[in-house]
Amino acid sequence: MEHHLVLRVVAKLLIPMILIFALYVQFHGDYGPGGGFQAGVIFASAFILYSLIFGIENARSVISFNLLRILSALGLLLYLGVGISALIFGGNFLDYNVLASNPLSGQHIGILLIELGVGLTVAAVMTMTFFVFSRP
Amino acid sequence: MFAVTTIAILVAMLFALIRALLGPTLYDRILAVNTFGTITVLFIGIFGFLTERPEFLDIALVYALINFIVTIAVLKFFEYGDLGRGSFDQQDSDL
Amino acid sequence: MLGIAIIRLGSLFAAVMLTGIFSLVAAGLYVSMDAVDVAFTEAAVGGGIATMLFLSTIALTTSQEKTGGEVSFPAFFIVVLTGIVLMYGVSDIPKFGDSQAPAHQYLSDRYVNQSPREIGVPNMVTSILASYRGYDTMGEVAVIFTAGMGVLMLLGRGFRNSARRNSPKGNSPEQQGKVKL
Amino acid sequence: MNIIIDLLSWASLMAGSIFLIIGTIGLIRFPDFFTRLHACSVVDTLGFILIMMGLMLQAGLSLVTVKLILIVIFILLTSPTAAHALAKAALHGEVKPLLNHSGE
Repeated sequence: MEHHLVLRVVAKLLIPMILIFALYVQFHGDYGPGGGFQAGVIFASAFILYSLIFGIENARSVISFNLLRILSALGLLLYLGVGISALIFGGNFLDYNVLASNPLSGQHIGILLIELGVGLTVAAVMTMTFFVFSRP
Repeated sequence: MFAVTTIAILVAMLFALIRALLGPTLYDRILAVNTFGTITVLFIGIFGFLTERPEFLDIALVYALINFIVTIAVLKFFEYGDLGRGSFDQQDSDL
Repeated sequence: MLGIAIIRLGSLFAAVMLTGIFSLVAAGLYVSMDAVDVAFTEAAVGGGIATMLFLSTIALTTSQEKTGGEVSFPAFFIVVLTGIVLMYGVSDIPKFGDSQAPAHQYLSDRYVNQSPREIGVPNMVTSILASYRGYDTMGEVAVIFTAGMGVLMLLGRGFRNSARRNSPKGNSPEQQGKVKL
Repeated sequence: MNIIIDLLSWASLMAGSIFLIIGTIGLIRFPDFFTRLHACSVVDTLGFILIMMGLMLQAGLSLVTVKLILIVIFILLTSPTAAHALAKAALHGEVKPLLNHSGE
């Protein structure tokens, strides 16, 4: 898409906006609609837009394939780690009440971390699937 | 007031849908899908005001974004035959 | 009606476009049923990612539907029978918004009343998904991870050294462009 | 004051709806692809901005208005870009504009 000048310029403007919006959805999931899954998908769609317009090889030099694999495992491990840390602090598995001094903020921290894990896994897996499916 | 606009939007959605179903060429269908997405963004905004829950606007924003990305993806697919082609291989004439 | 059109179309491109519209309509329906999070997911996944994956699948395979052989009548009969049974089953499901539905008897009462005090998160869907149903969500994440790994194992063979494999040709337009850049 | 704002937003919502209907009628009635693209731009710009302006007047100064402005900026960036790419791809493809020099 060398000759699509308009597309390239507009994409350069749009991609930062999309990433910020994905972060907003990720961390605003407690208050409004959204959460880890949706934020992960939006994050992945930003990378997909980049690789559509600038080519998949460039996209892979931005975010390498091994990094994606590591991230997708890291999200699941973060989820499990929150559960196990709840075990260590003396509660049940995935019981967030014990993560902080009072139960409400404990729940808050737990939900935030878990949504982060979900978002990481979803974004990495979606981007990876797109890369694999549409390899040149 | 909002109700009248909602009805107008629904009628417009119906028209775009008819074009998408008829569409002699594929580009007509893509155009209809794009327009349909724009109208859907409007519909969600209006509906949020109709039911007085304006947090629906987040979804409208996602719609606008997804609509654009899908249009670009489909166009690239039709022009080049696959999605992953790089930006290096264009030798054909510019307009 | 849209579903019938999707089935009847021979060209898979047009079917993909109509699938995109279908998921937009479905998300509109979810919005009107006040299920904001579901509509969010449907818009992002069904409208965006699924369409793109369909397209790249078409790019990997063919673009025209293979017209199958003759219709097998026992199979047709079984399908119609199952459809009728399912329709009969639908009549037993409680009405939409029925306050006497089994799910509303004790469970949602507890969620609606206790969740602000126990969890302290304004969006109830998030609190239910992440806290009360933490195990389920963990299972979902594991499923997504496994699916990604499965796709990688099926299609990703030789992905890492594909660039190296292409490079000895040297004469391809990609190489020339790269030099120019 | 309130009545004036209500009237303004009512007028812009109605005008937006009319433009929306006109644009989609054009989408159905026009003879070839490029004229249909032309009709769609009416929906994307005039109809969209007018309806969103009506909503903004209703919402007043709040977070909702900020989100509405964001949506408008987003659509104003993406929709002409998509139309441009669409026209370019159609011209590269097999679709030729329906030219009529004789004036019929």
